[in-house]
Amino acid sequence: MLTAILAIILAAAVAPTLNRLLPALSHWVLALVPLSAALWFALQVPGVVAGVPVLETASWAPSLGVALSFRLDGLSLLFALLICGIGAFVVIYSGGYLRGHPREGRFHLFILSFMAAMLGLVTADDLISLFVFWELTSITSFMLIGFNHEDARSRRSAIQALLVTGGGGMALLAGLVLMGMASGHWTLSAIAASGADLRAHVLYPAMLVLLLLAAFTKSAQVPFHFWLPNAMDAPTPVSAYLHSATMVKAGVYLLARLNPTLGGTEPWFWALTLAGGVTALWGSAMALRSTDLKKILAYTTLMALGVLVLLIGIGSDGALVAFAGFLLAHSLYKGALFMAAGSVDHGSGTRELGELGGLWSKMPATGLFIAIAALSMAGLPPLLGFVAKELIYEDVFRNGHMVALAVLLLANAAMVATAATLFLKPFLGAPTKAAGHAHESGPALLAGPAVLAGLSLLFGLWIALPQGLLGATADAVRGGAPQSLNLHLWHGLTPALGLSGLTLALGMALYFGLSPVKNSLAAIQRLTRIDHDRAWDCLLSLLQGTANRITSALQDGVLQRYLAWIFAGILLLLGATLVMRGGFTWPGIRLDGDDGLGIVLALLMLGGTAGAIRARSRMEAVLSLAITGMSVALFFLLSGAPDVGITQLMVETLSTIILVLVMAKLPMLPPGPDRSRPAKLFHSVLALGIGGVVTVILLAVLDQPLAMDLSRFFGDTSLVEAYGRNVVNVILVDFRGFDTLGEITVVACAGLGVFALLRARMGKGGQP
Amino acid sequence: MDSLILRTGVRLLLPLMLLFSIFILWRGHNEPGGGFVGGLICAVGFALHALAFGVRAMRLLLKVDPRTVLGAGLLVGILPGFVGGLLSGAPYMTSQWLGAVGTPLLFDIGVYLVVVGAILTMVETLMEEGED
Amino acid sequence: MNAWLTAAPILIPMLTAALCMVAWKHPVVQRGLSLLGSIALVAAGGALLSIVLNQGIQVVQMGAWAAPFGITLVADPLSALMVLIAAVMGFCVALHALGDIDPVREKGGHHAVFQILMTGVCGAFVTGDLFNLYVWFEVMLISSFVLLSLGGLREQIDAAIKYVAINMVATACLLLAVALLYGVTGTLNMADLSIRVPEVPNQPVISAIAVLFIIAFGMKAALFPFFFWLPATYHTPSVAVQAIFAGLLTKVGVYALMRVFTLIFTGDSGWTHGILMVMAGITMIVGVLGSLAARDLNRAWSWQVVAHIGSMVMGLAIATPLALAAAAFYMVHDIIVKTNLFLGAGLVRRLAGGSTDYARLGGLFKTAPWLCLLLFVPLGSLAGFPPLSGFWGKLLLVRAGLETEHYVMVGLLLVTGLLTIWLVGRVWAEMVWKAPAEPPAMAISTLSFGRTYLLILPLLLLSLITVSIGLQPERLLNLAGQVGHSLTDTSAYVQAVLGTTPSPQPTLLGALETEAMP
Amino acid sequence: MNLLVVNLLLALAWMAVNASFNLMGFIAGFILGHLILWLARPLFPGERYFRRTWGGCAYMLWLVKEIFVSAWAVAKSVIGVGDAVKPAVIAIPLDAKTDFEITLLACSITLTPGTLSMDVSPDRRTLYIHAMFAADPDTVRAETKAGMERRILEMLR
Amino acid sequence: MADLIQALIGILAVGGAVFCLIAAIGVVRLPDALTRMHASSKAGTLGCGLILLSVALFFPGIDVVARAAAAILFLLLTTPVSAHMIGRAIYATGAPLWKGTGVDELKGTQDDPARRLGQ
Amino acid sequence: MTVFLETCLAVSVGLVAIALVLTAIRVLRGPTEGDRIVAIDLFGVLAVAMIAIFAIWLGEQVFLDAAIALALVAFFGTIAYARFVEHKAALKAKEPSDG
Amino acid sequence: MEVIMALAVGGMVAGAVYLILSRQYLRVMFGVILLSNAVNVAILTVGRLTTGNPPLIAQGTEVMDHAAANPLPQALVLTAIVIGFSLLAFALVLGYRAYQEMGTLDTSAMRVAEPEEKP
Ligand code: NA
Ligand code: NA
Repeated sequence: MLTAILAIILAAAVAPTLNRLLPALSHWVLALVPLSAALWFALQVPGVVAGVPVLETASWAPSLGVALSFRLDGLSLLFALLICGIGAFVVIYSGGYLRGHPREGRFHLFILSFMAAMLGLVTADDLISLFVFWELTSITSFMLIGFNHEDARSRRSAIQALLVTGGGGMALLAGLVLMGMASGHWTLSAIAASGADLRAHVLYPAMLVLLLLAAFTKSAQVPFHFWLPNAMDAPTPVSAYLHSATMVKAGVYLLARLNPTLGGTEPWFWALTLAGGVTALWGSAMALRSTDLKKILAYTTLMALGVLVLLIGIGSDGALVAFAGFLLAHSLYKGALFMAAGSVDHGSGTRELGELGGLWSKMPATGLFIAIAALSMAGLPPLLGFVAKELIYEDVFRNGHMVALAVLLLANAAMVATAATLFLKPFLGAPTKAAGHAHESGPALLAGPAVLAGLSLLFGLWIALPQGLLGATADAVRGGAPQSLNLHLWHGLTPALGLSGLTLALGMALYFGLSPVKNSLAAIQRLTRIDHDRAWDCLLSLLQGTANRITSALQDGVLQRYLAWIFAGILLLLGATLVMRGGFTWPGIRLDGDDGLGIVLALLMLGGTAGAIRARSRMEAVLSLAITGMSVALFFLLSGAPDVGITQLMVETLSTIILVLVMAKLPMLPPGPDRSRPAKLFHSVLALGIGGVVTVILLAVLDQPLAMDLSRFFGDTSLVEAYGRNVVNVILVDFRGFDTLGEITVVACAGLGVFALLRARMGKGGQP
Repeated sequence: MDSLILRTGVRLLLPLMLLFSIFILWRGHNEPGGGFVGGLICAVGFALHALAFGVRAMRLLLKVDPRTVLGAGLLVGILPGFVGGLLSGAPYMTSQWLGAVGTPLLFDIGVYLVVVGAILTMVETLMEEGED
Repeated sequence: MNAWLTAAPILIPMLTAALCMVAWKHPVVQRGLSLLGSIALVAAGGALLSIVLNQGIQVVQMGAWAAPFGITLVADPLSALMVLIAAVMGFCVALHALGDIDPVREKGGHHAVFQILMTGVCGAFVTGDLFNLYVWFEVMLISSFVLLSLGGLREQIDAAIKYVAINMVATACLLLAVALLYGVTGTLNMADLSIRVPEVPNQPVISAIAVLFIIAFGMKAALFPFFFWLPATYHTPSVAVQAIFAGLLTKVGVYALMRVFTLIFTGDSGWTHGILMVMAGITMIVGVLGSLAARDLNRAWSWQVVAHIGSMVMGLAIATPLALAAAAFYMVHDIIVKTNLFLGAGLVRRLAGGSTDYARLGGLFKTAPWLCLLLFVPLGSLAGFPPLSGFWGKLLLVRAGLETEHYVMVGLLLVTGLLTIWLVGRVWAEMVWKAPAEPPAMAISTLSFGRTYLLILPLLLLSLITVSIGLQPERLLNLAGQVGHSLTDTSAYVQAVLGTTPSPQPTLLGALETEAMP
Repeated sequence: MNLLVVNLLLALAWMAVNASFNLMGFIAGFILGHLILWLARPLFPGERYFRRTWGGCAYMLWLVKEIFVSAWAVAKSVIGVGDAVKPAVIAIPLDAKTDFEITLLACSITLTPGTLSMDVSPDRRTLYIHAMFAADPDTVRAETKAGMERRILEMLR
Repeated sequence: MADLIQALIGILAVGGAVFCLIAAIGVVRLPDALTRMHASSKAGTLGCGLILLSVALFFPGIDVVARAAAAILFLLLTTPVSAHMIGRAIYATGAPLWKGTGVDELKGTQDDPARRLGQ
Repeated sequence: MTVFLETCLAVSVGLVAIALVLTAIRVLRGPTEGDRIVAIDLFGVLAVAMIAIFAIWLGEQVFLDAAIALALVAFFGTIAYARFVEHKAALKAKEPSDG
Repeated sequence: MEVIMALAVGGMVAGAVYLILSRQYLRVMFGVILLSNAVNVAILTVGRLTTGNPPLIAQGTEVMDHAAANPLPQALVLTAIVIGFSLLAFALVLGYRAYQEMGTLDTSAMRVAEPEEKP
């Protein structure tokens, strides 16, 4: 499987070059790769059907327990076949569709990459690998949806899809990791074995919510469905592939895959049936309302996804078989329909129902394939769609899910009507202007619809052919022992058949009474008016607005407020720590004779400080600071630190000189108060608070004993081992000379910096 | 700053200050002082000269570009640390003494030069800035 | 030899800087020196890391003064890893600078100051002494002041004003914190501190000092509410400077937090790590919102720097081996990606004729498709797309967070991730996809052949690293795991620093001098 | 000035022979040496060393006395018991010519009672002083010229 | 003898301190900047010089004496120079002199610093 | 050290300390810049005196170096202030003629 | 003495914070100067204070008097002073350049790097 994935990636990598070398043939050549992969997967069918999954493992990140492990069971195999099979035709199709497009090669790059990612996703057994491929499908689909990227709408849709599926991805990551941690296993197969434990786990609801979020976003379940119709801005092959056959089914795949692990509980049942049912209804209703061929198809896809989710939610044996059947049927007919619709677009220049009519004579092949696929969609015999629908009805009826049955009935009726719409008017209706210049498409565009429509027919007639695989799929979703399956196109007069008849009748009624129905639908929609696109825009602009507001409130470009934030933070953190942790001790005042001088010096320091604050002119401030500085120096000297004292005096003077040299070039301080009254108050609180906190900590520190062993060592060895009598200097140049090395680097850099500031100036406007 | 009195005063003071700065540097290992303070005094002396006589006069007196002094000082500060390693593989900055002269003193000279170079670079550029 | 290798990450750039200063009149010589020095630093960093991995923690006592007395340099897995990654960034950026830096800035001493910055960064990584750490922080700080303002453009000066003012406050906080810690323990050696701090009778005061360290390093690391200097400045200097700032500066703050809050302040972790956690959470959200509010590419990336600092600190705050490993892994990833993004933005600016307002850019797909491919790597990695490096970092953090039941933090992390995806998607759509609004003022091909490659090569190199970490994460994961373990079990560190007291080494000259001295 | 060197050498020699390397030894050696040289002054015709040294010493002593006096005067006026403070800015025409002369004069004026040098005119002909007790500016002017300037010029020329 | 010297040291120190204090009082009490400068330059120098002298007497050894002498010398040299600079600066600012000031022979002449600076 | 000397030193320290405080008050109160500069100049001289007394009081001759250093650089500080004031005066003097 | 200095440090820090919160860049710098002075005093203070007795090894002895002042904080303060000075010098010149470029030293009017958003 890894080989298949890598081969497709390789094909993707060479696609642009190949396209440049063989512009007319490249898509045929490239299609060989997924085709061979499909062949390989087809060869695995007997084994898998016999109940022996194919396993592969490659080491990846063993320290995290992550491996590239793959497991091919019925579910994976069905998906893999669809991906590679439909994929091959999509590649061929897109070669025709994009003929002469300057970025055709790049398109193949993306779509093949997507194919590889999708293939990885459905075959991965390792949780993290699954996630990796999941995300890769999101990214590649972003590229594909935005393929027509000069178009602003395409870009918007791409970002929308990226965000929705990306959000699902985040949930998936959290959910998978939770699941892995809760079960202690990091492969799906191993986790499935401990499903019962997981379902009883305290975090089960969290996992469920997260994973459902992932699946619902990916599979466009209500209320995350809105991105899918917008994604139709992508070129038709993308719609055909991603948005019908594969990517959107990734969510369905995930649900099916997790069914044995998380399924079978009340929340699971309700979440899935509810979301699935609503989505199915919604999709049907919207499909009826739409007039753009691709939009119609997109909404029917929603309906199908809803049905699939609903079936998983019901989860009975029959429902799962129906799930497998409907999955296959839908993929085939929807793929065919999308490609054929593209062909119509390509041939006639429009996809609007109102502009189409009488194409049968111009595009007979396209018409034929659409007809077959539409019949399958409508669920009419002898097509696969019929079989699938019968299976659904049969099981749902038998289990007595009457609400679900009603939903399905309505949805299927809508499908019938839609199917009729798709074929009858464009092909058999009165010819329109667009039909005038319409022409039949070439083999590249028709190969896909032909094969897929053909398969719909073939499988319908010969249901025994896919039966084994469908059974294996259902087994995989159920997670139990294999059950034998015996499907027939004709299975007698059953309630299901009756329901089918009802569906057909309802559907026809819908089709022929179309406009009243449409109107009533529109009315309903007006009542429950949720313009999802508008809502989406609102959500984004709300987010953007929040971001803007918070950012401009915090980062408002005013240094004073930055500093106020910072000091407030300091005060808050230190103050809270002192209050919450305690620890303040008062060392006790032990005044002795020298302290009088200490007090005077302290007063001088504070006087200088006060002077600097009070100062009206800069000179006043500088001179006040000089008092503080000299008092500090005197304090150093008094405390037996002559080196420090001298240095302080020197530095004090030098700072003064530089200050004066600089100040001579600056304007006077502006007259008037420096800040407003409230600011003054606030700043005073901050200042006094921080000063107080520092004092408190300092006092507490001073009350602790201090180990003097370092200093004693310096004192003892300074002369004997380092040959210096000035211990401070020996520390500076020897014991801790490395500090001084850094220090002179700072000094040197400052010198250089001043030079650069004054001499290295680029001209205005950014260029030297 | 055309003050005759100041100029005469500085002419008398500068040699004294330079002498004092070397003195401070030299005995720093045994008494208060050292490369940093010494360098500061030296720089202050030259800066004073610049203040009284102008930057160009100071530059003539100094003869080398302060930036060269800066780089050289840093180099002089870094290199003595290697001596121990070259001789015996001892770690960086392991001191080596030959009589009263040791690598820490060389290092201190580096400090002195860096300080002089840096401050004079600053003073020179700042004062020239004013003259434009 | 190993002793010298441990000191080499400091000495090599420092010597390079000194030589550049001596040769300040000759830009060509400086360029050569800068390149040579950068290559040597990479070599030294690689050698150091491999020695640390093979032979354990490396310790050297500067000046041969035994541990708590002299200054100790320590290379443990985290330090060595950070040194190597910093060296690689230094090399890439130096290379870029050769193609990008203008003569004025070169004359102003760009190469020398850049090397000084590298000195400070590497010094902070390898030092085992708290005050020495302060010194290297200052070296970093002054050089960043100079680099930030070098060129003297108006917005640079404006930015520098804010940067300088805030960072000088930060510096004072750090110094005060170091002083207070000395005041209760009497030592500065970090290993020694890890032994003495728990013995201090008044533990609450240790908590207060620890919080002061959070504040001080938090300002360097740009944590909320101390990050303001970063978005105010990072978009203003030359591209090379932006890139190295974004890559390394804040990470040194994170490194320091990681070092101090695993080695020294572990006694009151409920309080201190709780504070870190809250700050990390807010930082992530505020950072990512800021990046969404920014219209300018560089400013958006600056905010992203802030946002991801939050992620790393979250790992630190959780403080399990896995979480610390996650933080280390994330840091490596983030350094590479942020450097790359800023270099890329610089290239884009060149192509777009001086603008980095991404809403006004466009058409990069048309003008420079290969560049788009190159840019996709850091962008994707930033968004955490698998299988790029950012994904693994995120995965590690999520796992670490969920394991320790920090659900809110994981939620914030994921929301941040999602919003980052939005940003990346938006940037991609606007910058790459959209049709160009006006013809690009300057195509990259107008540069000389050699210069073009100097600009592209670092981008390519960094992208390759990102991709290879993504595809083959095991090596780095393993290393990060070692980091995580070494940070949670610090006994090996302490043992390496204090355990063996090397006797003073007899030296040739030392034998001669004993009689000569008084 | 080479006699100063000789004198210093003599002082050193004295210290060496007495092995008394301290202040007293130096002072004694210097004075002795000076006496010897003074006795031998016919050997050095035209040498102004002695006049300068003696003059310098005398001047120093005088200056110290003046400093005391001036400090005392200030003290009195600070406490409010001295002469009434009557400041004035006074121009003094200069006979001193060289930089050193002018500077020495200016410094001396500052250190002595009641006067303070403020500025020298650019043409170096006038010294402006601030006097504290200058009820009569002309007196101050005359006293300064006759007292201070004369002494300095005598000593230096 | 030793006691006598110690007494002398003490007296010199106290005397110096007294002059220091007088200088400070003068700076506080005298009417304007120029008159205050009289106090600071004269009493201050004397006070400081006396104290330095006492230091020279207190410590044995020529180096201390030399350094004390150097300090006194510096003081004697720098005080007038800085006084001159300050005086000129004060005058240059054009700040009005104390109202009790008598004649001003500098004001308005060619040599008036305030005027020279304006050119 | 005799009691007399100790007393003298204590008294001296006290007197100089008072002097420092008084001078500082003048620095802070001004009112003109000239007053402040005069006062800060004296403050420097007083600091030299204080350091010299420290030298005797604490028995450390090394303080003398601090005194010398201060005497030298305090002078420089004063010169710088004076220069600054003159510079500002010059700017002020130029203004009217410009306008 | 230590308590006194702790209080003085607190006061200086408070003053520094207040100044740093000013809109005028130079006041901010004054605050920074104060702050670094305060921290330097704090460093020396936490090393515990003695009166006098500098950490010098007297002639004739081999080791430092254990009652001498703690030398380590002194070395630290020295380094800190020098570093602080370097940063300050740069910052001051930067202020000059800012005035040159932007014509103001009011930091709230410096909006070049972060221009005001148009509403
Ligand atoms: Na020293
Ligand atoms: Na050593």
